[in-house]
Amino acid sequence: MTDRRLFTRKLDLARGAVDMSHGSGGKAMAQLVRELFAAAFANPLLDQGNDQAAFDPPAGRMVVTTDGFVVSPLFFPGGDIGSLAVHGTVNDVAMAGAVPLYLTAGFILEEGFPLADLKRLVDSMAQAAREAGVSIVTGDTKVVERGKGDGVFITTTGIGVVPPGVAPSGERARPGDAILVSGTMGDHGVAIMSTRENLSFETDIRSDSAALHGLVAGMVGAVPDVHVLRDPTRGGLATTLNEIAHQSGVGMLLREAAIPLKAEVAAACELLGLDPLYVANEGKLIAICAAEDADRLLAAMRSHPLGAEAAVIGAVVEDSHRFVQMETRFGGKRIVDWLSGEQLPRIC
Amino acid sequence: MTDRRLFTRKLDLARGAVDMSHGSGGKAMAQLVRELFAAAFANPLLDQGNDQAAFDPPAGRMVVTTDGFVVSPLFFPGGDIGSLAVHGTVNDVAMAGAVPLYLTAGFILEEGFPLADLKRLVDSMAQAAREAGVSIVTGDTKVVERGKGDGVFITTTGIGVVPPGVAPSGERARPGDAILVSGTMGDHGVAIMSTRENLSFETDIRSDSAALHGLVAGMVGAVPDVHVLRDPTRGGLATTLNEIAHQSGVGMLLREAAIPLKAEVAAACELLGLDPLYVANEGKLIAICAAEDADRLLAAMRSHPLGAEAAVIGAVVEDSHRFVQMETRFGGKRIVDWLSGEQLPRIC
Amino acid sequence: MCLAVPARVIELLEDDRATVSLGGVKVACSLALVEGVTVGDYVIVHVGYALSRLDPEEAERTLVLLAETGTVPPASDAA
Amino acid sequence: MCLAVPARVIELLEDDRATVSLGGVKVACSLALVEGVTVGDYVIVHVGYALSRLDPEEAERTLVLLAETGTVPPASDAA
Amino acid sequence: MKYVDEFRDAALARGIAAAIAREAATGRTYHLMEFCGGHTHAVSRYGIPDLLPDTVRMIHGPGCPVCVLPVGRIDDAIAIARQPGVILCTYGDVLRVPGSGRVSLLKAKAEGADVRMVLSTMDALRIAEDNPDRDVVFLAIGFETTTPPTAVAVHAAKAKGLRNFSVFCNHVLTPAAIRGIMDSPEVREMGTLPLDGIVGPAHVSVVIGSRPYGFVAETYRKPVVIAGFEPLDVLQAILMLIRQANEGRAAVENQFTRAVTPDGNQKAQRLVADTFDVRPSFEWRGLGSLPDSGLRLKEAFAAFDAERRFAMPGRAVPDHKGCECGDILRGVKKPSDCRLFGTVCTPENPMGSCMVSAEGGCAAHYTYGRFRDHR
Amino acid sequence: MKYVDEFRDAALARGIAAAIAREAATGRTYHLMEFCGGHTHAVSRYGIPDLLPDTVRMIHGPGCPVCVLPVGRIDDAIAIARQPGVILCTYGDVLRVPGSGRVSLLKAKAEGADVRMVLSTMDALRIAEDNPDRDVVFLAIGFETTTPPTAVAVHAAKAKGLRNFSVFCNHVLTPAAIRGIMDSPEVREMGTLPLDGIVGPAHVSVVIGSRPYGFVAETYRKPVVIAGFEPLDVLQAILMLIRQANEGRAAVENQFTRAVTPDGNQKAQRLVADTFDVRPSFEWRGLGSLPDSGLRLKEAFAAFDAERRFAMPGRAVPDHKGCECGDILRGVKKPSDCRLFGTVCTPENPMGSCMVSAEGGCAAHYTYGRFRDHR
Ligand code: SF4
Ligand code: SF4
Ligand SMILES: [Mg+2]
Ligand SMILES: [Mg+2]
Ligand SMILES: [Mg+2]
Ligand SMILES: [Mg+2]
Ligand SMILES: [Mg+2]
Ligand SMILES: [Mg+2]
Ligand SMILES: [Mg+2]
Ligand SMILES: [Mg+2]
Ligand SMILES: [Mg+2]
Ligand SMILES: [Mg+2]
Repeated sequence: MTDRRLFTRKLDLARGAVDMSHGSGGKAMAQLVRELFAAAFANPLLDQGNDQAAFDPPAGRMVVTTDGFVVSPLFFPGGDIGSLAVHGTVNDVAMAGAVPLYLTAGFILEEGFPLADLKRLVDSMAQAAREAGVSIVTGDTKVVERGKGDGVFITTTGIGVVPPGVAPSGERARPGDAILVSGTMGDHGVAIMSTRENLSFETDIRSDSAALHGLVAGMVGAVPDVHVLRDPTRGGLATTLNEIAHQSGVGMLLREAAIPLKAEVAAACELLGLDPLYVANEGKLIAICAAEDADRLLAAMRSHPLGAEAAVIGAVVEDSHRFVQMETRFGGKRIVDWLSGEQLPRIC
Repeated sequence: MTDRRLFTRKLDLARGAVDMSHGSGGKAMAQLVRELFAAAFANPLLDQGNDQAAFDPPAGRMVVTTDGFVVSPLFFPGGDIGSLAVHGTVNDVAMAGAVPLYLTAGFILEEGFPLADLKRLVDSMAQAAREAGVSIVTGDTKVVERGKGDGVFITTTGIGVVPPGVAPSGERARPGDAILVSGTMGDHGVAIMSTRENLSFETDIRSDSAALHGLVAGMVGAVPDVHVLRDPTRGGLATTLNEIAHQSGVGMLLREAAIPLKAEVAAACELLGLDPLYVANEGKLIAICAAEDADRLLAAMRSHPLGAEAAVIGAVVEDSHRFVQMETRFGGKRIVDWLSGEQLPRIC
Repeated sequence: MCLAVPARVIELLEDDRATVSLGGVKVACSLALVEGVTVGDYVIVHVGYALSRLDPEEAERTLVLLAETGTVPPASDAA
Repeated sequence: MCLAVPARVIELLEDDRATVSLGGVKVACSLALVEGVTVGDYVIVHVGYALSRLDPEEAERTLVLLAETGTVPPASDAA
Repeated sequence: MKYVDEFRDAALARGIAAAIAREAATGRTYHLMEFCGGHTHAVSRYGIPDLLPDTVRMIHGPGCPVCVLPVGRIDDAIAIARQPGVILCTYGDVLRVPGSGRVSLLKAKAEGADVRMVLSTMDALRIAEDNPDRDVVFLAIGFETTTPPTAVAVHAAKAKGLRNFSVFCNHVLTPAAIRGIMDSPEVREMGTLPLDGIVGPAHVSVVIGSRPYGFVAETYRKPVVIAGFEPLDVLQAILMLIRQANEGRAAVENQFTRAVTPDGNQKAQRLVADTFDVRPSFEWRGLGSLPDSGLRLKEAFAAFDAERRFAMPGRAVPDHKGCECGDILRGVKKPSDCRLFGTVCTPENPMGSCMVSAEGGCAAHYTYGRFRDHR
Repeated sequence: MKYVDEFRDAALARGIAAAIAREAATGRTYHLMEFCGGHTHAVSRYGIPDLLPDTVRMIHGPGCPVCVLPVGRIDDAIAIARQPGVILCTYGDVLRVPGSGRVSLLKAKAEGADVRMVLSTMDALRIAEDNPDRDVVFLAIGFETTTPPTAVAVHAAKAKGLRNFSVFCNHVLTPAAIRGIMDSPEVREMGTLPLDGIVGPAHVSVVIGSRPYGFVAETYRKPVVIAGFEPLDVLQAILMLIRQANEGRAAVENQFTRAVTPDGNQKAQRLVADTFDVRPSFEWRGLGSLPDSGLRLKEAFAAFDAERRFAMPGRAVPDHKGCECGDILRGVKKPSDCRLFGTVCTPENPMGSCMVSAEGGCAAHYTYGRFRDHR
């Protein structure tokens, strides 16, 4: 089992407790999912380990995905929990190369939450859905007592159809493949952090929260055989690439200089001692494709507004250690490891 | 608009606040859903107003539904939040006459929640899914800080396929139709209440939490044209019947003596001053069908273990006021109205 | 608000309290307002306190009376 | 732990504090540990405090030195 | 449920209903007031009007302590609950009653006040013991039934030396309310409002006995039948009242003999007398100020009296101008006579006292009986 | 970012690297210790080893205050945090350090303790002002860089008359640690461990100046070059150290002239001297007890000293027996020489001090450099 390599010690299911790292998108969460949820629920679809399950319904190939949204603050520069709950799930659908069709939404509201705020975020959610061309077709509302929630939590589920011949999946990265990203890294996480009371700094950075299925449609049109698509949300680019490397049993070699990064994001990270490669994105994707398809894919990405700053950032390499390495801007090499513990609280 | 009749005053979206009644399954929640969510999300599928959205996918007729589970306590006689999260959503799929296929699960965990408890409820969830023959095909985990959640919240989404010719829906109740229930009312809510610190009483009542799609399969086999199926969860039988009456634009006339009720449930309600018709169920359904189909439907229900105590409890009548009336056991008549405010806290 | 139920005392507890049963459902209640209650007695329980004993003989008498009143064949209707 | 960044003072605030800017990102910091800092100065900011002024001339000198060292054509390699 | 189910028997109900129909067939009408919310609830929930001839009309009286609690007192309770460090405990029925600006204790809770539902004064005491650094206030409301448990709690708190427990006392007295109705001009001047008898309190009488109603029969010449809260109890009491009326008698009779004696529970009465003083007057929502109708803690228990410990607005707040509760409580009008009924005023948005709790006349009619307005 | 990006220039880096390669081509090897975690971080994160010839070897020194904090002090902090009413504030780096039984402050928080991350002592003060009924304890850790902000907070608390603020002081002194390493037998007896120079602290020196390192050159005859934390600063310092070594010199040189002066920030130094006393000795994780190496609050600030205000276990807790940190810190061994490295001991489950924070030698190697062990 490869798990022994990834996780030093087994989860202490008898005496341990959940801590923030279990939800941070890093290794601790991967372990929780692997050793607890995946072990308990085991079935072929879940075992694929993607953010979405692709299944053959009575007819046609469809995908379904679900995500909970607990971001704090609820409103942030460039979005709010409502639009985020649409974009996040639309994107997980899109990362299967799919066209998203329907969303469901489950709300958990805290007693005392202002209706005006609720309306504001519900309107924003509706607008995001309209713009993305998806319908929120069913939902649920629960209210918990004051002090048992945090304003609003939203869980959305998305369903989509995959065009024939398209089958990106986390285990399809092959040595030689090119690794691309659709734009600058870390904008969302920095926008969230800038609003947090105890971190507060001033910046013009806005969350990149956006629905990526339009971009994806162009990409799979140009390169139907794109091997992997994934959105680097919690845990950022670094963690997502490690997930893929692990799933595909490959290594990666990135070029730091090629990774798009806004100057202000870099500065904010400098200030906080953070690495932007671990900072969350909500409107960016990673694509991995055969080297010979890379130019075509890059062109397709750049021709879409959400991929205007797309770039090839590295290549998949053979590596039994599954290291994601990076040639630094400075000229040396380093590992770009999984996020360990939590970088910062609740960004999605 | 019929809303003016149902809701005395418009929701105060400028200055109001969420309170417990908005999540209690009663009228306040119906209003919140109508005036806020439905208004914002408006689309033909959502507008059907069912607990699930039936849609025509690329091929074949499928349903998807979502429910959040915030029950307190997490473990209760006859189940736990894990099994409940499976049964509740399987049942909302089944209430479309559908065969449930897949579930998704989103977890919102509170920092500090014991892993042992988490494992226990995840195992229970897995077992419930296995027994129901559905797969949990994708999921999501979030962790919130201590004091921002309540141990565990689970949101599940279910997807199912509807057999051809089957199309139960809340707006299909017609005067003359028979109203049936599959068994005793209020078991779940009473089981939950019995465990609550400030109510604590001793009883052998266990939650009826169960997956009803097997029962439904038999029912739609016998009577494909069943008009309405719905599970009387939050708000109980009374509120659910009012929802249907309102949706279909009809009245109902129940016979109290025909409504199955466990003696202990009746006693517990007596003790707490509650009406069992408003107490939640998690393993019971309401069926409405043409009068001439009632015997066949009842026989099909009774032949299934989960419908052994099924009964015809009344009939749909013409009534422009959409009153649900009941001939009391005592011989008089009364209205069985929507739940107003909250009956008791967090039962699903 | 004045909701009260007749329940059977099934066990005396310390602190002048008792377990009572209503239709198989058991709850604790205070006996601070009543005197000499023993196991087997029926009490009227209100907001967690027994307000008084219920008199089984009087209950029987009322039921008999109800039955007599209710079953006197109403000559005009019964025809 | 000793993380500190060079930031430009863009505004003096009350309470011996200032707004500083790093690459367009603005934060407040304390001037309690430094003296005579004015707008336009660069300071080294650590855990919310300016630890000292940064000397632009020395920085320039270091960069010149780095450039000289780094660009002396390495005869053997350049061939 | 022994002593419950027997008193809900449908066959017996038909028999008593037939007897009522027979004996009421005198060509006259019978206006009978059930004083208690418990009776109002039974009448409405079991559909008793359908079992009665048209000549027998039930008037829903003021016997719902939640309904008659003045809005100003709710405001006071909310003001207490909002003070830092306070935990306000009360019975569930009270939580939803809107005070000024539609703010109820539940809303105050949603906004951050620590308001807790209890099922018993013992729970409130336990909360005080468990939270020594918090101020636990029990919002006490109710008639004579509910008063003794409050008294027990106050004595227990004193015995335990609890310094963080107090009671915001809103206990009221039934006979004073009956006297208030009897003294109203509409009832006194027989022409305006016919009142042919009163279904007397069930559990209140368990505590105070049947004697305190003597004045109704003696002074006001009205028949009283104390009745249990089960529907057969109510039906039988109606029959007994009709018989008194037919015979021209006015006596206090006891249908609820299984629980009510002439003297009531004297231990409870003594405890109440030792704990509370009668207030010179107290405001009843819908009825106005009534003399000698409310209780407050005795001086000896001043330390446990929230009215002495907490500042509160203490303002009187009038009901909606269009509210007809006063007339409805005396039987001058029916709920459906109120222009606000079912449109502006509903259980979700009560405008007057009778719509406030499920046991109020308007609320009971709305919740259980309004279909009758349409047939 | 001005004064940042210039010092990360790849073209200049290639030039300096070439100069190093040229000047280090003497047939000998160079063992250079970067004292600071900041340097360790820069070396690892920018991949500096790939720019150095094989003959230049960097030793990751003990200059990470989080790493050297003894486990027993973490236990003490957790014990304080768990006391009712306490809010424990500290810098984010400390939260994940496991104490005994793998319990970190983060775990204590998950279990209910009120532990808060702050970015500045000002935040901790504000929390104390905002929570007058809580006891706010600032867990102060760090070298001379981080000490003056703690001093400012203590003075501010005194000026504001805050009675609910205290400091659990774990500030330590850099020169004492360097002396500790120099005095270790492996370094003293030149045969065992070659140490050819020290990259001196950047921001510590901003505060204390370059003078305090004189003894290293004078007493121990080792070259010191104070360097900034940017990668070009480090590269240049390495070149300067190689030149000193090649020339047989041992002097304190300053590469970081843009921020470091010989005398440092005297205002900050005075404030520190007014606020703290040097402890006779203090334990450093990985190095053991070092004389005159730690600070505590002066008697005049006793009211703000958490060590005097709170009971705590105060127990010494040894590291894992197999941990080689002591040898690694002195350059006797490399992280990959430890049998526990990367298997039993990882950043998620650190067994020794060097794995505790991203700036520790083992952690930096694990996180950024372990691929080199496999090629
Ligand atoms: S319906 Fe409302 S406003 Fe009208 S009398 Fe009844 S309580 Fe008063
Ligand atoms: S790997 Fe761990 S155990 Fe080994 S020396 Fe480093 S810190 Fe100590
Ligand atoms: Mg997902
Ligand atoms: Mg996602
Ligand atoms: Mg994703
Ligand atoms: Mg639902
Ligand atoms: Mg909260
Ligand atoms: Mg649902
Ligand atoms: Mg449901
Ligand atoms: Mg349902
Ligand atoms: Mg997810
Ligand atoms: Mg909690």
